[in-house]
Amino acid sequence: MTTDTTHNTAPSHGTDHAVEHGMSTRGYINIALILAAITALEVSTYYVDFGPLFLPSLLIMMVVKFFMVVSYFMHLKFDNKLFSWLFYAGLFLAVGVYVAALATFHFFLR
Amino acid sequence: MLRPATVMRLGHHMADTATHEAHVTSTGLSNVKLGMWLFLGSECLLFGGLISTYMLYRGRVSNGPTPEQIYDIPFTSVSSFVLLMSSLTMVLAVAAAHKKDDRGTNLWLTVTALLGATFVGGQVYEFTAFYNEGLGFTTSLFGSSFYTLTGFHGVHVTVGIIMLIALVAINKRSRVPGSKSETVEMIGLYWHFVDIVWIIIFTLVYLIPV
Amino acid sequence: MNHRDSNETPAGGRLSVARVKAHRFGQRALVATGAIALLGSCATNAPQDTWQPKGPNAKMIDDLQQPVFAVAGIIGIIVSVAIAYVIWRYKDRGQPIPEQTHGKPALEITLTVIPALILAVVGVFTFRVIFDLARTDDTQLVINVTGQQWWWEYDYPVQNEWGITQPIISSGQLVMPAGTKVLLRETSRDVIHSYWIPALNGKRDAVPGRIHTLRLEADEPGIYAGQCTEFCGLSHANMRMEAVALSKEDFASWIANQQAAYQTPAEGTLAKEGEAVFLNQCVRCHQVDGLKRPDGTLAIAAPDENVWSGAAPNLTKLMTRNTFAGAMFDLLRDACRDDVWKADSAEFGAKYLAGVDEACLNVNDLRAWLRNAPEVKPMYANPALLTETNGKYRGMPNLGLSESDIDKLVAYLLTLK
Amino acid sequence: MAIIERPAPGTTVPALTPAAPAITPSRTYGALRRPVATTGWKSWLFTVDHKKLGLMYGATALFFFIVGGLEAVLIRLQLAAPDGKVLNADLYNQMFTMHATTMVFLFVMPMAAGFANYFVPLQIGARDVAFPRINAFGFWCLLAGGIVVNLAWFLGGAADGGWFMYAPNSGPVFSPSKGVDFWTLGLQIAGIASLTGAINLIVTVLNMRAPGMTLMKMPVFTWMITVVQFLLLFAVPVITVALFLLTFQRSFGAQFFDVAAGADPLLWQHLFWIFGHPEVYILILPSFGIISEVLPVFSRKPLFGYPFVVFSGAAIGFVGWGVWAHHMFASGLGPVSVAVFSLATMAIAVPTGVKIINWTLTMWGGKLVFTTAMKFAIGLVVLFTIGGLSGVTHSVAPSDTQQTDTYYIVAHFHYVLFGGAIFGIFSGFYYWWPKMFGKMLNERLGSWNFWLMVIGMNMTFGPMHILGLQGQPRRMYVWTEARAGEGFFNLGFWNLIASIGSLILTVGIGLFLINIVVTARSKVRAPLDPWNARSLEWMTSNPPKEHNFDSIPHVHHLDEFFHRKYEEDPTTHTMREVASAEDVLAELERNADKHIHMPSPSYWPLVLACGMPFVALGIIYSIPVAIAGGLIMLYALYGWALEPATAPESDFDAPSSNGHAVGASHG
Repeated sequence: MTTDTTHNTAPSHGTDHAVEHGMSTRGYINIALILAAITALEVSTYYVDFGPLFLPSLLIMMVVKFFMVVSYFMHLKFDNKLFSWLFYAGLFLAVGVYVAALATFHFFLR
Repeated sequence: MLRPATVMRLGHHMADTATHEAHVTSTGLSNVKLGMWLFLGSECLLFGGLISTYMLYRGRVSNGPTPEQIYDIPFTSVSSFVLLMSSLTMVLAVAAAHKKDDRGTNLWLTVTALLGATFVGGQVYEFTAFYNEGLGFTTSLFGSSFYTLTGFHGVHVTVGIIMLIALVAINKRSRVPGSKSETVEMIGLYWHFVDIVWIIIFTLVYLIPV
Repeated sequence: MNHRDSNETPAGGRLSVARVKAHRFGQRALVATGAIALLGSCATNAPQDTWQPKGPNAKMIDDLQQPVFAVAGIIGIIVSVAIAYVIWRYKDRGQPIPEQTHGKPALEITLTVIPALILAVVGVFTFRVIFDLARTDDTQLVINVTGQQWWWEYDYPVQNEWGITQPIISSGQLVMPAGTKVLLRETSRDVIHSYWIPALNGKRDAVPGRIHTLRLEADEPGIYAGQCTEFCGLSHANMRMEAVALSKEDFASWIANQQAAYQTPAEGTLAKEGEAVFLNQCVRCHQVDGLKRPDGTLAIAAPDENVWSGAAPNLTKLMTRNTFAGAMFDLLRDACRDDVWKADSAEFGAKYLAGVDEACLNVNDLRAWLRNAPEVKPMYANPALLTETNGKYRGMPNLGLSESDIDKLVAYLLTLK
Repeated sequence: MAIIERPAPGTTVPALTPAAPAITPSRTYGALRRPVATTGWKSWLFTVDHKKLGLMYGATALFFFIVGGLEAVLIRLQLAAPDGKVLNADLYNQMFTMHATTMVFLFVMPMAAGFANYFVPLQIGARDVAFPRINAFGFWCLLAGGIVVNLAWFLGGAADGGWFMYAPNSGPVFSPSKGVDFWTLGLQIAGIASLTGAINLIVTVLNMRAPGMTLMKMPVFTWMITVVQFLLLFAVPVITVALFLLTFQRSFGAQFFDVAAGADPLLWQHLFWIFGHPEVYILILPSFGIISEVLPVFSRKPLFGYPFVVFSGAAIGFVGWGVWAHHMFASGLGPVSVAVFSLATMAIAVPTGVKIINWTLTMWGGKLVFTTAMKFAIGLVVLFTIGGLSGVTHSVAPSDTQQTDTYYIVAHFHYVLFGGAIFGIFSGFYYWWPKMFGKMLNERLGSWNFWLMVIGMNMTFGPMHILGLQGQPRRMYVWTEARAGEGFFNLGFWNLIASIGSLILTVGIGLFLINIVVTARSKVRAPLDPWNARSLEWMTSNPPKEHNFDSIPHVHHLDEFFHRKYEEDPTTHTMREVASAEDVLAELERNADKHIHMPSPSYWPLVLACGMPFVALGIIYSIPVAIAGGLIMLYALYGWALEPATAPESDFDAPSSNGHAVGASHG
């Protein structure tokens, strides 16, 4: 771990805060609009045949939405990297072990 | 030698020590926020397990309806959209709290709680409809794992709503503007997490057929 | 700072001396390990010894594991000796507090890489054996094995090249031809069990709802002991198995006998009365192929209506087997049993095929079993909780047979050959 | 939960200025006023002090150690001879299930939690943990969970499915007693303790270090505890899922493990072992940490290769996530999965070996003092090596199919967990006892304690290698003469030896309990620095004051305390004493902080945890009881949420004590 901030650097973190919450209301609404648009696109797969692109496109859109919320709404993009490390460690482990476990059931070969 | 008498847990020392000593953490980050992110990292493993169980069992319908037969995609799309938008209102509440705008904070928190309640209401409606169509908790593996996964998510949303309402109540009694801004931020993180779990559930459970 | 990384500290110098010593100890350790291994292979061991393979699959495992045991033993001895040396050498004898050295990365990395390399070599061989043991394309005979609480059922599907023209259902002992690549297809009817004949191969779980395969091959005719090794409830300890390997000719005659028609006992004998008791009681669960009711209809067992797991051992040729009650008990008296178990491979077939006769029958255990089965083999802890299984039994219940019924039944069972 | 224990930087500052007084909840909302007792039982029930909670964790764990140990002795008595009659099959199955459950969840884990609670804040120079009330809540959850799991003994029989509780044998049909229900719900409650404890300790370690204490200057014990907390943080939710699925199946008719409905029993195995393998490291790493403190102290040398030990600990923690299926080599996963997990398992042996090498080299060239703590630490190194090497033999998957579920595995993990985890814990007892109670455990009794445990442990578990390789499976309530064989390796002889060994082991552990009593009655106080120790927890009184340090030390070195006492002689490079421990302490006291405010006691953690057993019993017997439990919890949460971590004066329900220093008088 390299995120160790020593004692005497703590006062400087007041300036971090300005960055942390730097996104404007307008920005949040833009993000929400993009999210809404992607959701609409996702739902459209139910009505329109995407052919072989169906599964990959849905998964990609899911991942994009996921990371947009995490990065902007949850501020991970602007916040201290330690928060990202902690959260992504859990996410990475979860994806890793459960995908591996499902693979032993030949889940992805069906 | 330090006199034991000076070791007090008394409030009138709180102000000066709090602003000087207690606030300085080794990383410069808030304890509560670190704790919340750790908790959310942990929750990934919880929902991962429930989602995996559902993925493994969704096609195993020995009895009763299959997913395709009962999912109402247009309805669920609307409630998903509602939950997604509650993330926007939540983030606006957090922004207002940071500006010490208590009125705005309370407004957006209330809207968020209402959107969340709409989502939960939709879920209750959906469960009832599914039950009437023959999918009970004990009907099939699909039923058991579907209700467990979405039920756990629903409970998380409900807990979030309770926290939002409680926060509005506490905020209204507070005489100090922005005094709860960190609490707002923490509940915000929790709320967004519940939202991203639903983003995954919506795709994996509802949109991708067996 | 007083943390210095000096290569010429006294401690460093001693280190290399010690390594030479350790090397010498290593050689001695090799000899010692060899001696222990030799001792192990000479002694008369338990029948489930995992270090005495009697077939190519178990041999493959043994060839892989023996070097691993040897290397592990040597490393263990090196570490123990090194620690013993340190304890003796650096004991506090009033020496000054030493320099506060914090480590030597080069030494550290070397000592990390060496075990990693050893393990990499082991890994390569392991990899090969795993895939060799998973092969199913060279199978010569298939036997379906089904576990349930607490016995194994062996089902020989039709395989004309082996003379199996109708399915044979047996239990208690797995009979197979020696020198033949047998493939077990395992499953279970209730909980997870595990099939394990240590002399022939490692274990493989029998999981309900899944079919797992296990290769078995015995070099020589003989009898090989095994035990269920996945905890499966109250009588897990009593769920044993025996694999019997016969020469190909003997196996053919065993097959022929298993498919031979049922012969009802002569009228007026005790055995005939026993058949009536059997029809009255036992046939609810136990099938005897060809057994007819007095009205001439075939008696068909319905274990699924009475036993939770849905099956009970098929008793058609009971006395061709040497065990009963999930191989918990022998059908042979001890002397006769030893005669079969200790027979050399040339004589074994004939002795085994002779089956069980009245002189050799282990009548005490059999009678105790018929008198009150749950007393000699725990099958449910609390009869009041049988409601969980809709009143169905977990294994054989106490039928409340009279002593005279038991006499008749024993006489009848002796005719099932 | 967004419960603020300490005000966070930046965001809440204005609320705390005197001009804008903070809310005093007791006045505003009328919740219970705060407890204030500083002595007597109340000071323990409502405490949030990490040291008191650490001792309570320890006492609870020690109690369950005795319970689990008695279960083990009964198991060995049953197996001493063929066809044992001490226990029947049903009781035996409950016994081995509960022995494992108790030892894993109710002894080793809480004991490590106890040491962690007590010593991590001291080692990093903090006055308490980050979330003191959550800390108290965790302890009460553990106690509640332990009680619920064991309650089943008196209510129709304990869990009988093995601690691994494989489906479908754990289902309502095959395990019809209520034992498994108590087990799942009790572990669920104990799991909350682990999860909250993990978050609490990680934040404490990240945020509350003394000035100058960078991560790479932290004592190895603190490091290992941190790794363990990360493992808990991510492993506990997995078992939570598994336990919920099983509870839903048993209590509400869900079909998760119902094969007739198409379920796959391997799902349980995966969920259990995804948790279960990290759990193995959760059990062993705290002890690795303890002896990484003890060995340097009694070798008078720093830990050899500190960064290697730290990173190998972290590597073990990480790779430990990719090896769970090695518990399932015989389960029928298919060759590809088996091969992958087999190789990953071999890989994890490397960082483990690194530790053994480092401990040995720590002693190399030192000035070794063989106190009891040191003996246990060296015992760990040797015994764990044996356990580690037998572990390597079954990382070879084909060889594992011969060994798994036999006594060879029992031998392996007892060398790892008894020889490893428990020897480490005992080392910690002897090392830290004077710090915790101000009195030193009797070294003479300690020596007997150690040697009887070494002999007993090797006699009990050593023969199990032979038993396993001779094909004796585990979890059998009887073994039979017919499969015992003859000659040197016959099962009868070695089973008897193992049983005799277990009695010797019992005597050895009994001596420890006697030692506790003897020490408690002794009037001799421990010196300030009895071991010539190296880390911060010794830079305070024995036992520490409630606020731990009069002034927070500034840290410049790994082994800060040692470097305040010793300096290097420039010519010989040996160390000479420049200050006594008393001098160092006096220096700290001279600069004592004027105002130290400590978190205040609280009723809510106890009340909240008390609601949980009601919920559990309610799920088993009657839903209204569960609802009542839920209401208790809601009420506790309400009170908790309104109560600030550090109370204003007006909050207390009795006059403040007259400044009596707390904690010093409890032995």
